[in-house]
Amino acid sequence: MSLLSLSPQAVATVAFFMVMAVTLIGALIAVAARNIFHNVLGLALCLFGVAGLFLYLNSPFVALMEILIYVGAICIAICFAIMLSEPLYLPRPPRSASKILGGVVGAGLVLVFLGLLTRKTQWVPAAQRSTDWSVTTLGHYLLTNYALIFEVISLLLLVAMLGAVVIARGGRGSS
Amino acid sequence: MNVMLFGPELYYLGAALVFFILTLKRQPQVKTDYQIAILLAGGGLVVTAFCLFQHGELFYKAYRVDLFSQIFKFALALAFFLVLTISHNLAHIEERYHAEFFLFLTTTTIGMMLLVSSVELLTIYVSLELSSYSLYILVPLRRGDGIDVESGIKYLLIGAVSSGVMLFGLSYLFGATHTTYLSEILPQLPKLLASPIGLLGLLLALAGFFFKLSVFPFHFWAPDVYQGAANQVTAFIATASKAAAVALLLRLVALGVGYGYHFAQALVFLSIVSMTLGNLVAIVQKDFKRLLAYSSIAHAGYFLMGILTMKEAGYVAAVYYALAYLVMNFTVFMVISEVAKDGRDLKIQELAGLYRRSPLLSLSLIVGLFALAGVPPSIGFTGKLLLMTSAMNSGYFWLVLIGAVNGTISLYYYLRVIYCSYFTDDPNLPPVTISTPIRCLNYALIAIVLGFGVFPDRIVELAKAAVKTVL
Amino acid sequence: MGSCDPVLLACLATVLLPLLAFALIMIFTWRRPNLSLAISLTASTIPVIIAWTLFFKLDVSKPIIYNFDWLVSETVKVPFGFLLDPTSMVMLVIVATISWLVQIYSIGYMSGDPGFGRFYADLSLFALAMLTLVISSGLLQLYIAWELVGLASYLLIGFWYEKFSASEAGKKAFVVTRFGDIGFFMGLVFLTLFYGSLDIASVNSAAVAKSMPPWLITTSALLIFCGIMGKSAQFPIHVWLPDAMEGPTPVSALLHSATMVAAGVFLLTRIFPFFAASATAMTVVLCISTITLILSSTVGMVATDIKQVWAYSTVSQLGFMAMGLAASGLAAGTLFPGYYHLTTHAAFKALLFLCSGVFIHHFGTNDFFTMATNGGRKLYIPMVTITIASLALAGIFPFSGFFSKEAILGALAQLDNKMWLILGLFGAFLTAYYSFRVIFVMLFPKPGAYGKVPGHVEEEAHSHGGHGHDEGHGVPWVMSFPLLVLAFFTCILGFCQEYLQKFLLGEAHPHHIEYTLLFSAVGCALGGIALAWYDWGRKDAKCVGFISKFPALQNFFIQKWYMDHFWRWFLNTFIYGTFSRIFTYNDRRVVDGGVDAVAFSTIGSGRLLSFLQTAFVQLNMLFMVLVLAGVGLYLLMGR
Amino acid sequence: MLVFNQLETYLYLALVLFAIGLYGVLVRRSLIAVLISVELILNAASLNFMAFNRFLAPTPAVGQIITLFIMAVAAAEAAIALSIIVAVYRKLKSINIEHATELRG
Amino acid sequence: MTEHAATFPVLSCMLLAPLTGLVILLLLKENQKFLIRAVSLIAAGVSLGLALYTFANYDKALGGLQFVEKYEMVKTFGITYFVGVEGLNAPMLLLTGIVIFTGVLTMWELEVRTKEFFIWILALVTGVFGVFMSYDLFMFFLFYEIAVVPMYILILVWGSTRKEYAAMKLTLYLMAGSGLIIPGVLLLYASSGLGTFNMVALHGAHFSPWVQKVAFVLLFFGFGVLAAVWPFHTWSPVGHVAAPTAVSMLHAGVLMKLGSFAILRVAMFLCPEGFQYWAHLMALLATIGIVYGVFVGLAQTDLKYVIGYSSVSHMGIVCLGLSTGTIDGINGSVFQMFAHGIMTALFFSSVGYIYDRTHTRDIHELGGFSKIMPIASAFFITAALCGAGVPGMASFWAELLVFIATVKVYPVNGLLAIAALVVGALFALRVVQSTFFNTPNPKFTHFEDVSPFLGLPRMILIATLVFFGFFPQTMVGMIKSAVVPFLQGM
Repeated sequence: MSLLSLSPQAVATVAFFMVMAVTLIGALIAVAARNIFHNVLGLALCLFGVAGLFLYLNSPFVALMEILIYVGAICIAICFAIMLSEPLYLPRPPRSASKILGGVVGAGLVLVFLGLLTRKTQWVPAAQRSTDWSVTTLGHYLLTNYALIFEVISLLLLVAMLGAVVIARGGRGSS
Repeated sequence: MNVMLFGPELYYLGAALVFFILTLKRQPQVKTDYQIAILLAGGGLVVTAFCLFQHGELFYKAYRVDLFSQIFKFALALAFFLVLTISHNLAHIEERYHAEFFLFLTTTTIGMMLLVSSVELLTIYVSLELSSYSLYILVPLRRGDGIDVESGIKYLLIGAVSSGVMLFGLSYLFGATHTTYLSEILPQLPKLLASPIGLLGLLLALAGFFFKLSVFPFHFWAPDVYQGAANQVTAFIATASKAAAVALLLRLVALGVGYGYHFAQALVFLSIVSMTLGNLVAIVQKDFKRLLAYSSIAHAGYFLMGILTMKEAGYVAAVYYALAYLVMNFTVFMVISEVAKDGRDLKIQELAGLYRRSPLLSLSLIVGLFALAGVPPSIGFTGKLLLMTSAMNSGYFWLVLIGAVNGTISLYYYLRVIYCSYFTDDPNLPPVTISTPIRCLNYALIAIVLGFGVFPDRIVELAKAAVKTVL
Repeated sequence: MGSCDPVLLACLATVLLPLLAFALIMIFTWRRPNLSLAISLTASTIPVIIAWTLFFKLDVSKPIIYNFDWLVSETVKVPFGFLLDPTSMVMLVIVATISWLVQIYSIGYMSGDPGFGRFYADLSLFALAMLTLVISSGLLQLYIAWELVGLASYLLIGFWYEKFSASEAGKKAFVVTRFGDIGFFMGLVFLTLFYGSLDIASVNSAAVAKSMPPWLITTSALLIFCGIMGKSAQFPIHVWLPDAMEGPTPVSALLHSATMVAAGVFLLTRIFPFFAASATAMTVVLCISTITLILSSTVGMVATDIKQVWAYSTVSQLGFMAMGLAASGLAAGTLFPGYYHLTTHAAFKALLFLCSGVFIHHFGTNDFFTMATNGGRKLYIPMVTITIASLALAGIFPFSGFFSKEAILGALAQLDNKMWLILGLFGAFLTAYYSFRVIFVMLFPKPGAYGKVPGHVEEEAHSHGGHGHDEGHGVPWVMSFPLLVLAFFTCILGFCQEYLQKFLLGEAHPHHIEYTLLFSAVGCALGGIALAWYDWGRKDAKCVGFISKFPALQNFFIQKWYMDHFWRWFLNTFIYGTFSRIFTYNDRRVVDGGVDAVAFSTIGSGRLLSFLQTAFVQLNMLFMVLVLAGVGLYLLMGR
Repeated sequence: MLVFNQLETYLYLALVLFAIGLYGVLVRRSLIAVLISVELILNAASLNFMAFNRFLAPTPAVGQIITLFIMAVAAAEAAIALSIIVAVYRKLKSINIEHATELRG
Repeated sequence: MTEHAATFPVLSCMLLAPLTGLVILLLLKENQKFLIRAVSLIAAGVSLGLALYTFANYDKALGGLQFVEKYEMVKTFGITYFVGVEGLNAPMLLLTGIVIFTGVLTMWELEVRTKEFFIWILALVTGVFGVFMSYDLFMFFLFYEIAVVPMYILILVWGSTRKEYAAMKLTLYLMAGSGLIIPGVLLLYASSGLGTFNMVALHGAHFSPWVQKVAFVLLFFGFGVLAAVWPFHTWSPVGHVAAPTAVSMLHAGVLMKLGSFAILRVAMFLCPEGFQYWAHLMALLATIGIVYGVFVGLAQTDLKYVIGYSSVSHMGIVCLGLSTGTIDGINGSVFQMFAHGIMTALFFSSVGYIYDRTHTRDIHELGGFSKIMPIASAFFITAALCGAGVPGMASFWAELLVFIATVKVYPVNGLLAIAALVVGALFALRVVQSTFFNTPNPKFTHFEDVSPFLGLPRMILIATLVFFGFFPQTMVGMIKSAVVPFLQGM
């Protein structure tokens, strides 16, 4: 009952925090867990979270794409790669404290730095803002203003595919 | 839309298609493939030269064709062609992948060509990635016992992180300016520089190009990749890739005249550290390509010297030097690939007795290295001096002083190489035979390096005209 | 200055003919003795004729000056020119004549020597330089000739260069005289800068005293005197002259007794008025020349090498001349006494050397005890002429030395301080003693009695150098002819005093004969001869010399007052031992070491920096991030 | 103002993601884990773009398109990276980044 | 400075002669030795002839720059090909012509990699000619470096005695000098605001005292390295020892003069105030160099080391003369450059002859060479005497002028330098004595003396020395015609 009494905003806020938590926890798992498989799962979790954030940012289409491409393609590919490479049962080397310290310092510095800057910055919205969020417009843009990139991306993907094939096959073929 | 505007890109796209078809063949025909490749490359050179004086805008102003871009496209086509001329013995790449090698080389060339014409951030990013990814693939394509993939993965990691950082920076730029078009960013530049996040975004965005140019501190990939990649691939990275990076940096920096004192100082710092570090570390190298990698780091510092002047003369010098660097660096790589016929990594000592084994190559080597060291009468000397002149004209006395002292340091290791090739001898090493086309290539390169060094006016005027189009 | 002026042509011929000879022989004919001889002799005969002709025919009571621009910079203007005045005319005659005689003499002396052509080339070079020196119109030109003379001396002393001692002596001569020349050069520089002209006529004029402060005149004069000390072998840089006797004897006769060493004294006379302007300088000259006189006389007493004896004698006589000039300068006298002694000395000392040369040539040794033992007195012409020359040297009437010495002693007597006179007389005494020591030993040899003579070694006569001789035949006429000519001059020059005086000074001073002085001088000379007779000549002479009564002193003299030791020590300790070593060490370690250190530290820093490129890509990336953060921080701070 | 309606929220979030990704890149030994971290970085950038797109940009399509392209690029990158990782494993028998230490100096 | 254009491009021909020779050599085969030598000789001969022609036909009364040629090279940066002759560089051009001509003759017997050798030599000479005739700073510097770098290869391949070390040291040292020159030159270029490298035009620009001081000190030390200014001289003995004969000749004879000439031509000409500010330092370093050179030379036993240090000392004299900034001093200085160039060439060519046969340069091991090869010895002795400052040789006059000028301006330095002459004589004669006098070492008695053909180059050198020793005004008048306006300009 009490749940119902919450305003939509409150619900959205709570949900937002949950999404945020999912994102961050996923990200942390993705980098902190020692089992590589857990990392992938963490990544997937994080990506789901990001997709959720995209929803909050008014773009269900991109959120969907996020899940499709990232979770559906990239994570799976990573899983395959894991299976093709190092067995999981191998003993893992212990963590190195100094390395972690370095990582924390490096990443922390950037975090604090950019964080402070972000806080200080006064973000100014554009004077005239279109409210056209339709996917149609998106498609229109893709085929007009961004047509070149669109084509280049296709080439890029082709190159990546071919390259992946060539490289992944290469070692085996020669032996 | 005028097809001629997009001519080179289309041509190379077609070439890529041809190579793609070639990859599909079951039985590799190395010789035929190579002949096709060199023909296509030569054709590309012609097409690019033909389109040299095109100018216009394409794709809703995301793509700009002007003398500046066309000169660099020509340079890229030239590099592509030159690298193919020394690809007649791709000893370290399996025969069945030769067609793929040509394909990826073509795609990376396309990427760079797009890069030098792009005036929109996303286009820049994507074409940068296109050129990079093809190279990521080319590097581990080499047949080797581990350093090939090691260098490949290191290249990729550093590249991925750099481009990630760049992208992150671009996002801030986007946030600050609400646009991805350089032409629209330009009017907002003062505002951008006034806001800390904009400034930092710019810095982060430059990271990707610094990575390409192997400017300190984004230089770490260079030695490993130079050493680990096949000689021809390294040659391409060392020539075309550098030229493209210079072009883009120029375009970005030439956007506005008022980057301010501190921005320039930061670049001065990077320039000084780059050249000093590169030169100092190069001294202790034993592998020739690795040495050249450090030399390229040092040269990145020199390029910055021209760029950071933020004046026309500096840009002209930088363009001139980029073209010069392409030719002279290639001269050295040609020697490497001809001497190391089996595609191995060339230790400096393995150059022993080169003057006897192939006098012509040893001459080319000397000319190339002296040019890199900035010894007259070479294109490198003139270029370097023009860079320093423009830096001095902008008041960077200490930068010039340090640059000049660095020239001395660099001479040390170039001379060590010359020492090996010219003085030491190892009777076990066989003579190096070179084919007639390569012989002609040698003569041509020597003539270019020396000729344009003494009579640089044409190139300088061309560069000046080109720079005028981006200002 | 028409080029057809016969006098000018004569001057030019005098100078250029030897030059031509030198060049021709050096470049073309040095392998062909006879041709070389012909060239050289021609080139030396013509100047003799010219010199004598000019001497008698030309009126030089007013100096004749020819000047051409040789080099014109700003402050430095060097003319090339000739100054013919009495002083130079006399010297011109002396130099040309003796040089000619020596060339004739050398035909015999040097015959068969492999370097015959070279010898004549060098002699021509010397003639060129010396003649130029004599008649040059400016001090700088004189200096140039002066240096060239030194060069010729160097070449001739080291003529037998295979002999270590000869080449060493040549080097020593050159360097030591150079040492003095530096002073000379500095003096010239001072004159150029503070006076502005190096023209001899102008330097001698009264204008000098007006335009230069006295201290500067003194300094310049003393500096120039350094050059004179070097060339004329004055204490303490006389050490090269005795060693210079390593050269062939004709060379010793020509360069190291008659002409070249006299060039120093000649210079002193040349700019006598300039020197006379500074009493301080003159006093210094007097002191130094007196020390030289005494020193070399005492050393001459104990030498066993005949040439050494004459060498020290030369040193002492040069000192004597300088004394005379200095005394004249101080007492407002004229340059005549010193210059007169120079003239007579040139004749009799050349004669002494040439005679000794005959002996040396004949017996193949320089030790006059050995010569005597081997029958030196049988060579009549040289024996007679050497005795004449010794008498002249000792200052016995009527030989020329008597007159000139007496003139100098007269000048010394004019000084207030009589100490100088006494020292001069003492020098005369010693001179007589050591010269007759030689004569008596030669005339009355006592074989077997010389064992105790310090320095003398009983030895077989050995062949000298490689120019052996045929026993049996007498003295060739080419060698005896010069002896006779010189002996003639030795005899008559004494009676030309008034003529010369008139020629030189334009007026003949009435000749006062101060009998006290005269008798004391002759007495000293005779005393010296008597002592020599007592020690060496009489039948049962002990042949050890009176000085052996004082072993310490004798040793001191035999060691030549330890001057050679001093210089050797000086050279080893300071030049080689200190400066050279320190500088070399500094060069190797500090300067070059510093450079190498820079190079190595560069390489080292390269090695150090290469560790930045670790194999661990993440470390590199961390570095990347940190630097980027740093740059970002800078940008934001600076904004 | 609602927290999810604020630009800064997203920016901070993206920044944290970026930092975490950077940390992973700097620390993780497994090549695959590093790749995962790189993906995080790219996502952080995408999030930034989307956020700016939502709150500041004049046309909302641009940011979305950029994000889409980033995804495509990321996919391509992953494909290449993974294939190289597999090749690394074949040659070095390990995907531990610290085992690839042949090149140095 | 007035300029008189050339009716015929003499200077370009002088520059192109070696270059053409070089290109022809490239086309020849290594085993066509005679042809190779002949081509090199002709190339050198043509340059020498043209140098003589300019020297003789330079109109002293007219003065200024003559035989001027000007072509624009790079408009954007104001680079022109601007060559000319005046009293200062005419002697240098002549010197270069003589030394290269005799150098080629000296190396006539070279059998190892003949073609390459002459190629590099001609390249080097092109650079030297270029420096001496250029009046454009950029081209000046370009030629300067062209002249310096071939040295590395020449020493490395045909040298001896620690050649790797020496070649590297020499080249790096000189290039480090360039490292100072570049900022100096560019500072002048930039602060003139004229946007031209034309030296004559830059001379008219008014540089601030600060710029002048900084630029002068940079240029002085940068060029000073090549002129072996103390304490930057240590490359010189090492380098000379290692270099082959003709290279030593060219290097000590001509290249070192590039340094001093450039100090005069660039540093002093463009930064007169800077010169005044640093002149005392210059004089001090020069004096130290003079004294130091002779003392260190005294302790050396390697013939070439001795000559190397004597060069340090003699170049000190050059520098000392420059530092006075007076007509006499600069006259003497330039004259000394010329004289020392010829003299050192003679030195090295004589030593080279002996070394080529005996393969030793240790003065204790040699000895009695006057007996074995009288002519070769005579050459060396002449050079040594010239080095000791004996009159009748060109260097005497030069030293005379310098010393007098120096005593006037810096009395103490001048007197010290004069005093060093004694030690200089000592060390020259010491070498002569132990090498050429005394008893011959039986090991070497079978060697033959210089043949007339090989004697020819040495004779030319001696003749030059003697000619200018007897007729100094030929040279001094020439130099003076430029020095007087030069100093007025300052």
